[in-house]
Amino acid sequence: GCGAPAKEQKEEPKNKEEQQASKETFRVGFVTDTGGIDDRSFNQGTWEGIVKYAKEKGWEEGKQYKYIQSNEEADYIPNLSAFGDEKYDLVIASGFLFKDAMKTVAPQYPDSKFALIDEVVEQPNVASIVFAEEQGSFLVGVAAAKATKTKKVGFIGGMDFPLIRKFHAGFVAGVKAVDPSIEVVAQYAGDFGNPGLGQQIASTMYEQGVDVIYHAAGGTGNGVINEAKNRVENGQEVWVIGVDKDQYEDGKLSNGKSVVLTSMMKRVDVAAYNIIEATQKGEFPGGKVTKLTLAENGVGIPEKNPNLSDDIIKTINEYKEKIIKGEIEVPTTIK
Amino acid sequence: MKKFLTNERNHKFLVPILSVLFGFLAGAIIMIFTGINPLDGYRALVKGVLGNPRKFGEWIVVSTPLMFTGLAVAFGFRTGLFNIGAEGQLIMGSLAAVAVGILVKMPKIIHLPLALLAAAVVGALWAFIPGILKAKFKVHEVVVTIMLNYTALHLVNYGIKILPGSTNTRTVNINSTASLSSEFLSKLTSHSRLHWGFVVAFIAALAFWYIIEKTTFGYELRAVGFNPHASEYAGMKVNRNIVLSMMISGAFAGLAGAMISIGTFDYARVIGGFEGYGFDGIAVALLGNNSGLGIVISAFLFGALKAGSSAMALAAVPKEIANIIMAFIVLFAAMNYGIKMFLLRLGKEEK
Amino acid sequence: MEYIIEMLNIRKEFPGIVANDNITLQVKPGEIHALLGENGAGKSTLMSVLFGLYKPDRGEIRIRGQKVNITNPNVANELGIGMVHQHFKLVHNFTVTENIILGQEPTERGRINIEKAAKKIKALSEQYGLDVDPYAKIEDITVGMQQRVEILKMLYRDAEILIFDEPTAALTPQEITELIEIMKRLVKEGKSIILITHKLKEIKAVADRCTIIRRGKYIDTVDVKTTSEEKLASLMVGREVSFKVEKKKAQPKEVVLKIENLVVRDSRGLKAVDGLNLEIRSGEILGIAGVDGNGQTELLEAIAGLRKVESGKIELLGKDITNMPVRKRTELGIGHIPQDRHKHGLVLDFKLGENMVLQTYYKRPYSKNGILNESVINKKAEELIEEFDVRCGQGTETITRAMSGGNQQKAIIAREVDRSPALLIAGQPTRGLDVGAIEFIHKKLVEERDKGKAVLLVSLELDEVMNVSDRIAVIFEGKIVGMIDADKATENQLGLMMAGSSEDKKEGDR
Amino acid sequence: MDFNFMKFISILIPMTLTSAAPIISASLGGLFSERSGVVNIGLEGLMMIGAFAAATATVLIEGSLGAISPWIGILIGIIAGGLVSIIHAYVSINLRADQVISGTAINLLAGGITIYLAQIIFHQQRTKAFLYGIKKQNIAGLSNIPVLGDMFFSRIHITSYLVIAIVFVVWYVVYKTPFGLRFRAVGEHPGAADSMGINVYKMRYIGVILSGMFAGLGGAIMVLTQDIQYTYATIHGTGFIALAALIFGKWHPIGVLGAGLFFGFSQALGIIAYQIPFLSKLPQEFFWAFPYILTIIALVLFSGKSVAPRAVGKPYEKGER
Ligand SMILES: Nc1ncnc2c1ncn2[C@@H]1O[C@H](COP(=O)(O)OP(=O)(O)OP(=O)(O)O)[C@@H](O)[C@H]1O
Ligand SMILES: Nc1ncnc2c1ncn2[C@@H]1O[C@H](COP(=O)(O)OP(=O)(O)OP(=O)(O)O)[C@@H](O)[C@H]1O
Ligand SMILES: [Mg+2]
Ligand SMILES: [Mg+2]
Repeated sequence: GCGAPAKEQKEEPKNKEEQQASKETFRVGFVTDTGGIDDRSFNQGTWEGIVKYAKEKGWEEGKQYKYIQSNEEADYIPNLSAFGDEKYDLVIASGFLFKDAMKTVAPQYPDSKFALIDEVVEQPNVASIVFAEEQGSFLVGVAAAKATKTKKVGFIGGMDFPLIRKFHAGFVAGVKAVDPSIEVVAQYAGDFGNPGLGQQIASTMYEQGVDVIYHAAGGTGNGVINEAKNRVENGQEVWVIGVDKDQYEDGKLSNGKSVVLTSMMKRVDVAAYNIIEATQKGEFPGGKVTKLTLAENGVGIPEKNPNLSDDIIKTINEYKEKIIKGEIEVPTTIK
Repeated sequence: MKKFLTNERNHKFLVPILSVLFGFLAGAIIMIFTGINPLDGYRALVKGVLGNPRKFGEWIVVSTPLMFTGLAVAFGFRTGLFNIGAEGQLIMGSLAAVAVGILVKMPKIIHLPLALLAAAVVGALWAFIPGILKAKFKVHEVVVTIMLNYTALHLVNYGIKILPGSTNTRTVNINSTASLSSEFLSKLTSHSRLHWGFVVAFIAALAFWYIIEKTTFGYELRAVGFNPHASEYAGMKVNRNIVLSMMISGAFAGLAGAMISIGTFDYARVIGGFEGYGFDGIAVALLGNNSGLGIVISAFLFGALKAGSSAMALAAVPKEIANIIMAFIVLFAAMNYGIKMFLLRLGKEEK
Repeated sequence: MEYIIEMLNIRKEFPGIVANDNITLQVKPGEIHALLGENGAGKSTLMSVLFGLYKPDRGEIRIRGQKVNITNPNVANELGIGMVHQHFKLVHNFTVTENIILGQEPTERGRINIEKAAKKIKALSEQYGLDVDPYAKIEDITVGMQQRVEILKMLYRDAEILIFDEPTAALTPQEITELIEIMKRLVKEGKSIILITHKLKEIKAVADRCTIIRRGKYIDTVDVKTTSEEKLASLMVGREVSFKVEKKKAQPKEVVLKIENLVVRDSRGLKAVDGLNLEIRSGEILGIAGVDGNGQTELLEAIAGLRKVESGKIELLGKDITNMPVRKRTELGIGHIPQDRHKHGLVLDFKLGENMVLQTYYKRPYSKNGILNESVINKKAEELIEEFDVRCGQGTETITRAMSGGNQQKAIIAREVDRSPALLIAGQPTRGLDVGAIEFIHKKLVEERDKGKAVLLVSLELDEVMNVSDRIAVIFEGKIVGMIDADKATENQLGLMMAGSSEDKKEGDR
Repeated sequence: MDFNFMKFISILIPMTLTSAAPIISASLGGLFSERSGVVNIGLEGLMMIGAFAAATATVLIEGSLGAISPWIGILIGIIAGGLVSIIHAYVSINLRADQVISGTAINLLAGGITIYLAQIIFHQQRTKAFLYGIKKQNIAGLSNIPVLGDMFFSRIHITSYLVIAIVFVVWYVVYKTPFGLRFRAVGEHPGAADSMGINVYKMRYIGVILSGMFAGLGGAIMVLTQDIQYTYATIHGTGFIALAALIFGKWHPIGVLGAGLFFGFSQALGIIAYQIPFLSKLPQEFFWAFPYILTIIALVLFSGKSVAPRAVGKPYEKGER
């Protein structure tokens, strides 16, 4: 290294194990899927969580925390193994597609600890972290129902995967909870990376009178946002609801406003941060499933929602309470 | 030395070797320009494929399907056809192998060959479509194969879902009797996914060379590729040869799919877009000069760049550099005439 | 100004071969100057140098006494030099007008003014008696017409020096006569012409003087009037050449090929062969005389199996082969020297050895169980190369494309003759070849006849048909309109029949 | 969804135009290259370059230039496509390379270099999102025409009509001007052109560079009308579709227009058809594959003799060495 040496933020070790772990030798590896660490979705979120933790500890990138991007699914196993070979203390992977790779690799490196976000793998050295996407989606469904003037809202999914169906199901439930007469149209693009297709599907929905669309479609969703921007610039009143991260900025218009009504945030950053912290503390939840729900703020809407009226926010918060209390059971599948 | 450089007979291997060297040189220049020490990058690359037995095993795993798609594209080229559709044939073949692996129960000695056969046959059938359309309706194979790639993608994603036990994202694992994977090989390379596919690939490359160069069938295919009119004059069935050639090309691509589905994974996955094996096959075939041996070598080279790119990324070299180096190697390979002239001039100046 | 063109001590080298070695050519204004030499002697190369396509390695060019440096065809054009190339340089899907104006298009506000150009072309073509339709597409017009387009290209550019590289190789006798008239008219209008041809008769008919080159070297320049054809030939080849085909009287035996009421359509769907009847016997050479485009090509293709028969019947040795695939016919004993040797005759990217077994590769001993036996193939090829004197750089390993046209043709003939067929079809077997090569090929055809084979010869050159054949059938509009014994035929009589003015000859009678 | 035919059409047409525009533009690029005798399977890569350059430029200048930025972005995309295509031109014209290899290299290179540069400029594997894309708009005057105005001139991307206008300009240039005549001659019979004093190399350079510029335009339009930023997936195979459209359109500008529109149309039809109740019972995958299958069927129905430029793919060797 040619830069200034990393500052060691030595904290008082609380117990022996932590002393062990907080030594300079603790290393975290992250394997992304094909989206890469700036996919504005779970890869980016995870990485942000890791970086946040590392910054707090004054870790140096490349030495104590690193990521490898996968070019395709066939890379998952070698990439996870690469960290295993180097005896990383904690290897994080995010995305449900990693399930099989994790199942294969984890037993081969019993001395390393692994964390999988979005899926469950039952291995003693794997911590599984999942989210209640349906709960967050329920809340944005409420927002959509409140915002729609045409009584017609839309959902656009990337590919037809069970995970995406959770978004879909929660959203429909949220809409119907507010007003059962609101119609929800839904379409899957069959692709997470085709903005043109997203734009076209959004266009047909808006033409049918839909005025709020919730997308869970990655890059394809870019086209959805684009279509909404176009319509608003042309004087139509339509909205998009973002996914995974706060997409407010992506929907920015030339007048400074945004077409993004709100976003269903999945706090993968929190998940990543927490798991590193727990591991360093010696509380690695190996073999356990951690579910992040509304209660833990694992899912939810952004703190700031310039496009939501106080009234809507109030309603959303009411539903949030009910869900946390268990008064409302949000479905995870849709027929 | 000068004689060695200017002797045209040596150009056959000198030119590809130089293309590769120049490609790495160009990559190094780009790295230097962006503030990266190329030595670090290349050291990481070498470590990435040879660093330990597992990495070596993974290198072979990555290279195996490339050998097959390279052979597929090259087989087309040798007979005057441009098969851009290896990608689609590969996808079809991967599902076929898995379907046999899941639906059938029999001893390994029959089951595995049957799964491979299924992949080859289905790949061939998928390639039959552009073949027959070209022969019967004179429709350009390039357009049809491009369209069929997308068709295959969606068709296979659908097919995966209707197999028994499948989720929306993948099938169940195949019966182990149909799998190429091997405890032995995996142990040998400390838990890599190395499977028997590479042996099949070597056999295929050998078969490729033998069919094209040594058989009457290959003779016909080459004749039709070079001059369909003369072939017709000589009594060969031109249309039948076009269709057959396309099908064999498709069979190679289908086998590439099997390498992935019953070798690397042991199940079939719904995929959102092309993974690029078919397109990489074009580069592999061209760099390998459409010859069996050349393809094996260039598949391993490209495989190294693919397998080693994450290792480079770990050494803080953006992994795109691997793609850029590949592009330059292919570009320099395309410049073979220029390189020949360069060699000749080198020799002359010294005289 | 004594000479309009002077090419002095020109040298042009290609890798491995000196195509022009110290050649001098001097052309007087207003003359037709012939350039004579064997295939590969370097004629085309010399003219390409003059036209600015090649840069000479050494030597000097003077035009109208001025030393010039012709770096590209534009410079040649400006100097008033025009060239009709051996292989026409016409864009097949352009119209006549578009081909002529290419590079010098008259425009009107940026748009090509086709009408204006067409008018000028029409006028030019009338002035020189060329008769072309300015709006016809090249692919739709005859070879003769295409050549007139090439000539118009030069005239359109006001060329004064015209180079013709083998202009008659692909023309019918009528077209040749017309071309000769055209050339005479051009000279009368003040143009100077350089004419390359292998046909001594043509040189005698139009040229004033003749320069002879051999293997890239200058031999002599002679006055044509005072030099005999024999003398010209021996200067060119370096030995005596016999023009008369030596042969005994034919001994025809059983019927080999029998054609009844044959109807075949051409690529445009028109009836090219229209109720044709013909019989050929073993031990005879039957020549088909006719103006190009009267169904010869379609007839040959129908017999060889390359074109579908609409109706009628073809019998080979008593077997009906009308709808038989090519391979079966080949096996039954048809050998075929195709008219277009590059399109049909050879796979140019194959090695010579591979081309020698184009029809037999799948049979023993060339292959066994689908596996080629290279050593046997090469041995066979070497024999043929030896026997037919095929000249090629690297023997059986030579890529066929790199061979000269004459040698490519010899290779085809070697292969077809060697397969020992009962029937040998020869479509224009000597087109574009020099007299030495022609002599050789004619000898081979007669030899085959004497071995008891039936030979069907189609040629657009009346001389060849009359010299080589035993009987001559005249084809006109897809029918045989006359049948004459070769020794009784006169050029005049054949010419009339070819033009369709058939006297009361019964078709196909014998 | 209650289906009213007029409404159906007025949804379908703007969708068709939007997705067809990049295809047509890149395909015209292919036309220029191949008509001059150089195969260009690098269209995909050149589109990526154009899209990346356009998106980057737009992001970088929109802060100061505002709404005009995407148009400057398009210009930059065109220039970038043209510049990169010089590599293809040099390698395949001067060095007589196999043009398929060279095009393949361009595709590989573009995929790598755009993301590599994005990382250097934006520190992420994509460009930043731009505020000002090319917006859909009503065309002043025309959008008020009854019925037709609604179908053709309302809420459409002006770039689509720009591209269609370019098609006719290209047709005029290629078929009516001296440049076009020479240009076509070079692709059919370079020897003939050469003997008439036309500089074959120069014409081919122009053809290939124009192809880069048109592909760049296509990429720029694509990113600015359909996306909000450039990512590795922005072009996703459209260059190959453009190649197919070129062949389907028989290397003719109007044919290319038809093929591009046909493809855009069948994609839009697939999306809309899925929304028709009784059709939505079919597997979704069918609708996703629909445009491709339809194209194959159309190819078979309209099949005929190939009219590829005769000299395409063959390096031209002038006599001089
Ligand atoms: N471009 C070239 N490269 C290499 N060799 C060439 C080239 N062009 C011609 N040659 C060689 O130069 C010699 C002279 O060729 P040229 O075409 O001038 O002969 P020619 O007298 O016109 O023959 P023909 O009667 O067959 O037309 C031949 O041996 C030929 O093979
Ligand atoms: N690049 C080349 N390398 C080697 N030989 C060449 C090359 N170009 C041309 N030739 C040879 O030069 C010879 C002369 O060519 P040309 O075009 O004059 O007529 P030709 O092909 O011999 O046809 P024909 O026999 O009908 O006159 C050809 O036989 C050809 O094989
Ligand atoms: Mg010549
Ligand atoms: Mg010749």
